Amino acid sequence: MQLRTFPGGVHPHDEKHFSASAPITIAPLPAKVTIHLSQHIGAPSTPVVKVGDEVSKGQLIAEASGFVSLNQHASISGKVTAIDRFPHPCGTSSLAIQITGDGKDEWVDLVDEESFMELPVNEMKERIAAAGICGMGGAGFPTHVKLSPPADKPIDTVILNGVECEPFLTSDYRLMMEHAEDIIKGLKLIMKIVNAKKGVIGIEANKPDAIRLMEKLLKSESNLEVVGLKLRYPQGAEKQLIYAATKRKVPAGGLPMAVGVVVQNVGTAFAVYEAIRYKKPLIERIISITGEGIKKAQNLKARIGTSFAELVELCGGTSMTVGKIISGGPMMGFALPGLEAGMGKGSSGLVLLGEKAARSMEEHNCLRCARCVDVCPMNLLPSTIAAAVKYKNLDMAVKAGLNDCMKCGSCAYVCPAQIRLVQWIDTGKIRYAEAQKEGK
Amino acid sequence: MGFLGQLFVMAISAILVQNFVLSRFLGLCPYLGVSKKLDSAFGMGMAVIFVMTLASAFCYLIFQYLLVPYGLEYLQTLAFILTIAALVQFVEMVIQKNSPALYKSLGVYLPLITTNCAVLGVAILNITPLADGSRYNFIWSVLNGFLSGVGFTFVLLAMAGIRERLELVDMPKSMRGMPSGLILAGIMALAFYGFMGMKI
Amino acid sequence: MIVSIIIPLAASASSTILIPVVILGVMGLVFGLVLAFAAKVFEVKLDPRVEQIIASLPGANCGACGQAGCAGYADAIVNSDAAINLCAPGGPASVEAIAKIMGKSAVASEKKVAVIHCSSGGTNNTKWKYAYQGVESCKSAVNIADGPNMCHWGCVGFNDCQAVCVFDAISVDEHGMRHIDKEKCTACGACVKACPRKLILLVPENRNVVINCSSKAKLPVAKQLCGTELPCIGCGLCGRKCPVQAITVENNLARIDYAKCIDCGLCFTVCPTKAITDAKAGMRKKAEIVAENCIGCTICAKICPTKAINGELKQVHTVDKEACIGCEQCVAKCPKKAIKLV
Amino acid sequence: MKDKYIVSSAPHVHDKTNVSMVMWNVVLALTPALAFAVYFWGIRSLTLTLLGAVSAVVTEALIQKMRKVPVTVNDGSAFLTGMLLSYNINPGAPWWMPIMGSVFAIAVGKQVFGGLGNNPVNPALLGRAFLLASWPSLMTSGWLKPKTGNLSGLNDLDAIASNLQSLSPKAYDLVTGATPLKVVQTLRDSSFVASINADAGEGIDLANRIFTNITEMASLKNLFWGNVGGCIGEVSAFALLLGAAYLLYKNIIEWRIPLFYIGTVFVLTFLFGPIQGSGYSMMLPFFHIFSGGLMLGAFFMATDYTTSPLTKNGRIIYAIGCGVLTVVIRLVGGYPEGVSYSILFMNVMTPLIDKFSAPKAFGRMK
Amino acid sequence: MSFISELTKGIIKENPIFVIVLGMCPTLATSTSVSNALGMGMAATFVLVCSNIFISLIKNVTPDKIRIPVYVVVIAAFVSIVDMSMAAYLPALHKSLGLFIPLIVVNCIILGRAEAFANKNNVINSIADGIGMGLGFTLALTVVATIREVLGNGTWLNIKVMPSTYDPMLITLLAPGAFITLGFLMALMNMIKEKK
Repeated sequence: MQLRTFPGGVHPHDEKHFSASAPITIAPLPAKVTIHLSQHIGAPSTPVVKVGDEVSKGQLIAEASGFVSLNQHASISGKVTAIDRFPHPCGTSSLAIQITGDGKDEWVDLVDEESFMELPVNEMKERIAAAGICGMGGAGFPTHVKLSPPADKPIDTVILNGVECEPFLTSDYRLMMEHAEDIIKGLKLIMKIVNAKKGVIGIEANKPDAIRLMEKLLKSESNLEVVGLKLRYPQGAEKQLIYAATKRKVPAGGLPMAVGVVVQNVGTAFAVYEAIRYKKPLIERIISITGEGIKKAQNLKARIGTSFAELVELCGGTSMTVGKIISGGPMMGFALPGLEAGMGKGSSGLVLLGEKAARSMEEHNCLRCARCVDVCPMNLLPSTIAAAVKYKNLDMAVKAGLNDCMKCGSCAYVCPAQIRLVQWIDTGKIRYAEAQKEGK
Repeated sequence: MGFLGQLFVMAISAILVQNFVLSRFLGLCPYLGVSKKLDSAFGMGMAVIFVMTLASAFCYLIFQYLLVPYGLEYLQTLAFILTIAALVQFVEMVIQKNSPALYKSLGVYLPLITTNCAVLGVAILNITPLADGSRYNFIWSVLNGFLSGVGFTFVLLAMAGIRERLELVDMPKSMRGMPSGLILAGIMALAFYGFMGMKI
Repeated sequence: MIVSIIIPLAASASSTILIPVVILGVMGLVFGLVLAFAAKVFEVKLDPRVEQIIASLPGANCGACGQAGCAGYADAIVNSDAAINLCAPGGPASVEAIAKIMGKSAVASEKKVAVIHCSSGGTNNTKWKYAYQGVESCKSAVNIADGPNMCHWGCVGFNDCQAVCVFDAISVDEHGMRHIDKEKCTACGACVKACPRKLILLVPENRNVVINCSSKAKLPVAKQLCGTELPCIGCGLCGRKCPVQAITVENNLARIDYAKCIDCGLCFTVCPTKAITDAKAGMRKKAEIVAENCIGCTICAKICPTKAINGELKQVHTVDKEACIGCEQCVAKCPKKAIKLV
Repeated sequence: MKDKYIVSSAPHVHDKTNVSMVMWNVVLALTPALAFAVYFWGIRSLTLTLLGAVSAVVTEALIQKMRKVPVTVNDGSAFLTGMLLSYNINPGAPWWMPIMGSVFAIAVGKQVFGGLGNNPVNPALLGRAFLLASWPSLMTSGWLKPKTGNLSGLNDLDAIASNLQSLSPKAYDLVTGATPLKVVQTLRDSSFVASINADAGEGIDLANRIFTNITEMASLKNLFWGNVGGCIGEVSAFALLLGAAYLLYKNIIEWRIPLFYIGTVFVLTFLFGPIQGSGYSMMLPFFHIFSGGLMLGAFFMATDYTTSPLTKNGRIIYAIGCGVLTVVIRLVGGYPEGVSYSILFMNVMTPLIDKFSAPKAFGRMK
Repeated sequence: MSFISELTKGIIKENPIFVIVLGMCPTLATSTSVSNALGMGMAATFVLVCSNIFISLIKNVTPDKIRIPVYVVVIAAFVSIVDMSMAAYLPALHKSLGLFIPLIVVNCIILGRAEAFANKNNVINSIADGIGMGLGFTLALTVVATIREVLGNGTWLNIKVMPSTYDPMLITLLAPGAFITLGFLMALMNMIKEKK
C-alpha cells in the first residue's frame, strides 16, 4: 500500500508499546464525578440542576447555552453535591457539577432503533446535539456544529481521523480494533448527515493491524476507503490530515469545509453511532492511562468526570516517582499540577512521566539552525516568531506567522537550543489578542 | 570596451569595490542612523539614489557652465552646497504636495540628505580629475551619481537587515546602538574586501 | 537666462571680486525665488505641534534619532509616540522644549504612582502549586495551569513589571520582592498593563494606606492560598469603619476609592488579616486647637469625619483626643490656621 | 519544591539533539582533515590548530566572565570556531597567527553581539579575513611543501620544471612555489603570460601546457588526497568529504547548501574557467571544486547555522550566491581563492535573503 | 553659563564624537595618522569658531525660514577659505585629507552647533562653544588616530614607538579597522557611562 503524508513534521518515538496491547477494560463505577461546564470550544453550558437534586445516569444536567455550546449529562446516578470551581483536565480550574454516586447506575432512558440508518437527517442532528457530543480527539469542537455546514459549502468527503499521531496514546487504536464495525456505521451516518459521497479513514502506518482490519471490512464498500499514512507528527491535525489524505490545502484561517471536507475523530464517529441508534448521551469514553510511571498501562472505558487519581489507582498506581502528569498526549497535552482533576470528553489519555524524562533543559541562545522552520507543518518561522514575541515586536511576529500557528509543538520538539517555542508563541497570541482588544 | 562594458565596470566599482560607505567613508551618519529598520532604510536609500543622481546632474551643469567659464572653480564647495540644499528642499516640497504616499515613504528622508556628505562628495568627485587627468562628462557624472547611490543603498539595506535581526537577540548593553553599528560596518567592509583588486 | 544676464555684467565689471559675488548672489536669488514660489504653491498644512518641535530641534538632520531628519523626528514624536530624548545634538535643552510642547495637550493631574497590591510573590513567601519549567515571564506562566502559585490572583514573581519599566523604578530585593521607587515612577502605566494578574494600580502619590491584596477567594481558602497569609478576606470591617465610605467590598475583596480616601489609616487598625498596610501607622499626630486663633466658625467640626471636634458657634472649639484620628482634614480647612498637630 | 510535579508548556517530550552535541559532532567530522594535515606537514599543523582552538575557548570564557554571564565554552562552539580558523591558516605561519585570529574571531565576530547564535557573520571566516588584511604577506607566502609532493600539486613537476628553469625563471618560480589556485590565477593574467617570453605565442603555449598539466587526472589526484600546498584544514578534499558524509548522515548539515554551492562552482568554472587557448575540459571544474577551501567552505562554513538563511529556498539562493562569488573572485578577482570572502559576503546578505524568501504559511494565498 | 564651562563641556561631557556621535565621516577617514587627525581637527575647529561667531552676530537679522541655507552658505565660505589656504601653505596635508576638507561643510557638528548654540547665544559664549567643541573633536580624532597609527604602523606622529619585531597590524589603517576601532571606543564610553 502506498503511504501518504504531508510536508514538514517530526518523528517522535511513538511509545505506544505501554498500552497498545491492553484491551479496553470497563472501569468500575466512580464514587464521585465532576462534570465541567466547559469541556468544549464555545460557550460554557448552563446548569439545569441545583445542589441537592437527585439525578439518574444520562440525565441532562447542563444545557447548551447557544449554538456553539454543548449539553452535559450525568455520567452516574446520584446526588448533585456541589456546583463550584474544580480542577479542569487542562490544568486550570473552572465551574463544574459534582455528583456523588448512589451506586445504582440507572439509565434515564435509552432506545434501540434498528432502522437508525433511515432516520431523517434533522432527527440525526438533533440526537447528536442532544447527546452532547464534541470532537473527542482533544480540541472538543461541538459535533453538531461541525456537521451543519452552510449550504454554499457542499461537503463531498468525510475523513475519519484514526491517526493518533501523539506518542503514547492508544485509545483510538483500541477503539478501532474492538469496535471497527460501529465506527464504520458512524462514518456512514456522518456521511449521510453532510451528504458526502466519499468516506476516508486515515490511519498511521504504526497500526498495521487496524489498517488491515478496516480494509477487510470496507472491501465491499466502493465509496469508503482506508488511507495508510506515513508515521509522522502532526498527521492528526485537521489540515495536515486533509492534505495527506486528499492533497487539498485548507486556506489559512479557513475551516475544512472550505475544501469540501469534514474531519471527525474515530471516537466521535463511535459516539455519533451510539447517540443516533440508542439516543445514548456521551457519558463515557476510552482513555489510555499510560507512560513509564504507571504500573500497568491500560485502556479504560471510564465515565466522564472520573478523577484521574481514581483511574491511576485502577491501573495499579504509580511504579516510580512521577515527575510530570500529562492530560492528553505529550506533544500537545497539558501538564497537570496534580491528579485531582476529573477526565473530560476530550481526555484521550493520561501520561505519567518519570522524573528524569520530565525534566527539561535550560533555554539557550537560538542558533538559527532552522530545524524548527524545516519541521513546521504550517510553513512558518517559529524561531522568528518566538524571538519577536520575546522582544515585544508583535508586528514581526504576526508577519512570521503568529496567527497561523496551531501549536503542534514540532518546533519545540526538535529545537537543539531547547527554546520553548510553543510557549513563546502562545504568549504572543495572548499579547496579540490583548493588543487587538486595546486597539478597538 | 563599449558603453555597456564601461557601465558594468563603473557599477561594480561603485557598488562593491569602491563603495561609498565602506571604503570612502561617505554618508556614514545616515548609514548608521537610518539602518535600524529595513523599511526606513529602503526609503532612505531610494531618496539618496534620487538626490545623488539629480545633484550630480545639477552640480555638473553649474560647475561646467557657470564656474569654469569665469575661472571660479574655487567656489565649487559653496556653489554645490547651495545647489544641493535648494534642490532637496524643492523636491521635498513637490513630493509633499503631489504625492503624500511617496512623501511618507521617501520624501521624509530628503532633508536628511542635505547634510549627507555622500551627496556633496559625489558632486565633488564627479568634477575631480581621474587618474588619467580626464574628467567625467555629463552622462558619466549622472551615472556615477546614480550608481554610487545604488551602492550606498545596497549596503544600507544589508546593514538594516542585520540590525533588524540583532533587535531580536541579547546584545551586551554597552554594545547596543552605535558601537555595534560601527563594528558591523567594519565587518561588512571586511566582507567586501573580496572584491579588492578585481580586474574586469 | 542667467547667463544672458551675467555676461554683460561680467564684461562691464572686470573686477575679480564682483563676478563671484554676482554669480553666487544670482544663484542664491534664483534658488530663493524658486523656493519661495514653491513654498506657496506646494504648501502643506502640518500639525502645529510638529512645526513647533521642528523649530525647537537643532535642524542638523543628522539622523542620530533613527528618524529621517528633524522633521521626521518631530512627526514621529507627535504621531507615533517616539521617545522625546533621542536628539543627541539638541541635548537636554530640546528635550525640555519638546516636553513642554507635547505636555500642552496633556491634562494636568495629580501625580500618581504604581502600587503592587499583593504581599506575596517573593522566593520565600509564596506557596507553589507545582514546579514550573518554562519561559520566565509572568505573562507566559499564568497561562499554564492557572499559574505556578497557589493563589491565582497573586503575584507570580517573574518580574514582568520590572522588565517593562523604562525608568528603573522597580527593583527586586534579595527575597525576590519588588519595590517601586516613588521618586522614579512616572505613572506611565506600562507595569499596570504588563501584570497579567492586574495587581498594579495607580494610586495618588503620598497615600499611605494600601490594601495589599487582590485575592477574591473566600475566608478559609484565601488564607490557605496566600503565601504570606495576609489576604483580604472581604470581611468588610474596614468599609464599615471608614469615616468617609471610601472602601467597598466586592467579590470578597476590599478596594479603596482614593478620590474619597482621607488617608486616616483607620481601616488599617481594624483589618483582622493585616491585609491593609499603612506606612504612617503610629506616626500620625493629633489635632489641637490654638485657642487664640480660633474664631469658632465650626468648619472644622463639620468636616471632622469622627466628630472629634466640638464647640459652639463663635466659641473656641476643643478636640477630643481620643476620637481624633489625625487625618488632618481640619488643618487644611481652617480659615485661620488655628489648628496644629502635636 | 521537591514534592511538586513539574508543569510546563507542551510539548513534553524532546528530541535528543542539543547544541553541544551538534558542535562536537562537527569537530569530530573535521578531525580526518587534521589527520591528513599532520601526515603531510607534521605535528606543526596539530599545534597550530590546537593553539587556535584553545585560545578561542579561553577568549570566550574570559569575555563571558567579564560580562558576568554564564560561561558556556563547554558547548564546543568556540572550540569549533578556533579550529575552523586554524584550518584556514598556512601551516607555515608563525605560532601567534591562530591566536590573534581566534581572539579577533571570538571577540569581534561573536561576543560583541552577545555570543552564540547572534553573530552576523561566520566568526572563523571573519578571523581569517582579519588576518589576511592585517598580515597579507605572512598569510599568502611561506607555504609548506607536503611530505610526499610539491606545492602546486603538478604531477610531473620535475619534467616541467627542468624545462622551465632555462626558459623562464618566473614561470619556474610559479610552478614550484605557488599553490594550485595561485598558479591558475597567475596563468590567467595576460601580463604574466606576456612576460614569460617576448614571443607572446610561446608564452600562451607555455601557460597552456602548465594549465593542462595542473588540471589533468594525475594532478587532480594529488588535489583530492591533499598532496599539495595550502591551508591546514582545506587541502584534503577526501578527508573533508569523509567528515561531510558523517554530518549529512547525522542530519547535522543539510544537503542544499553544499550541493548548490559546489554545483554552481562546477558549472561556472566549466563555462568560464578555461584560459586563453585552452579548450573546455571536464577536468577543469573538478580542479576547481577540489582545490582551495571549497570543500571546507561548502560543507563546514557556508552551512553554519547562524549565518545561513532560515528557509530552504533562501539556502539555495545563498549557496548559488556563494558559488558565483567564489568563481568571480577566483577568475577575475585580486585573490587566488574566493571561498572565505564569498561566504562572508553572503553571510552579510543572509538577513535580506531571509526577508525575501520568507515562506508562505500552509494554505495561505498571496 | 560661564565662558570656561562652555569651553570645557565639549571636551568630555558633550564630546561631539563620543557623546553626541556626529561627524563620523571625517573621524573615520582622516584618523589614519595623528598628523592627519590634528590637521582635520584644526581645520574643523577654525570653521566652527568662525561660523559660530558669524552666526551669533547675524542671528537677529536672519529670517527664520531661510536660516539653514544662510548658515550653510556661511559655513561653506569659511570652509573654502580653509581649503584654499591649506592648499597654499600645507599642500601635503591638503592632499592626504583630500575630499574631506570641502566636506567639512556638511559635517553635522558644525551645522548642529550653529543651530543649537550660536543661534541662541552671544558672541563670547559662541566662541567658547566653538573652541570647546573643536578641541573635543580634535581630541577624539587624535585618540582614534593614535590607536590606529600605533597598531597599524608602529609609529606615533611618525616617531617609531613599537619594537622593531612588531609586525604592524595593517587592518587598523584600513576601513574595517577604522570602524572597529571607533566601535570599541564607543563601547568603552558606554561602559564608563553605565558604571556612573
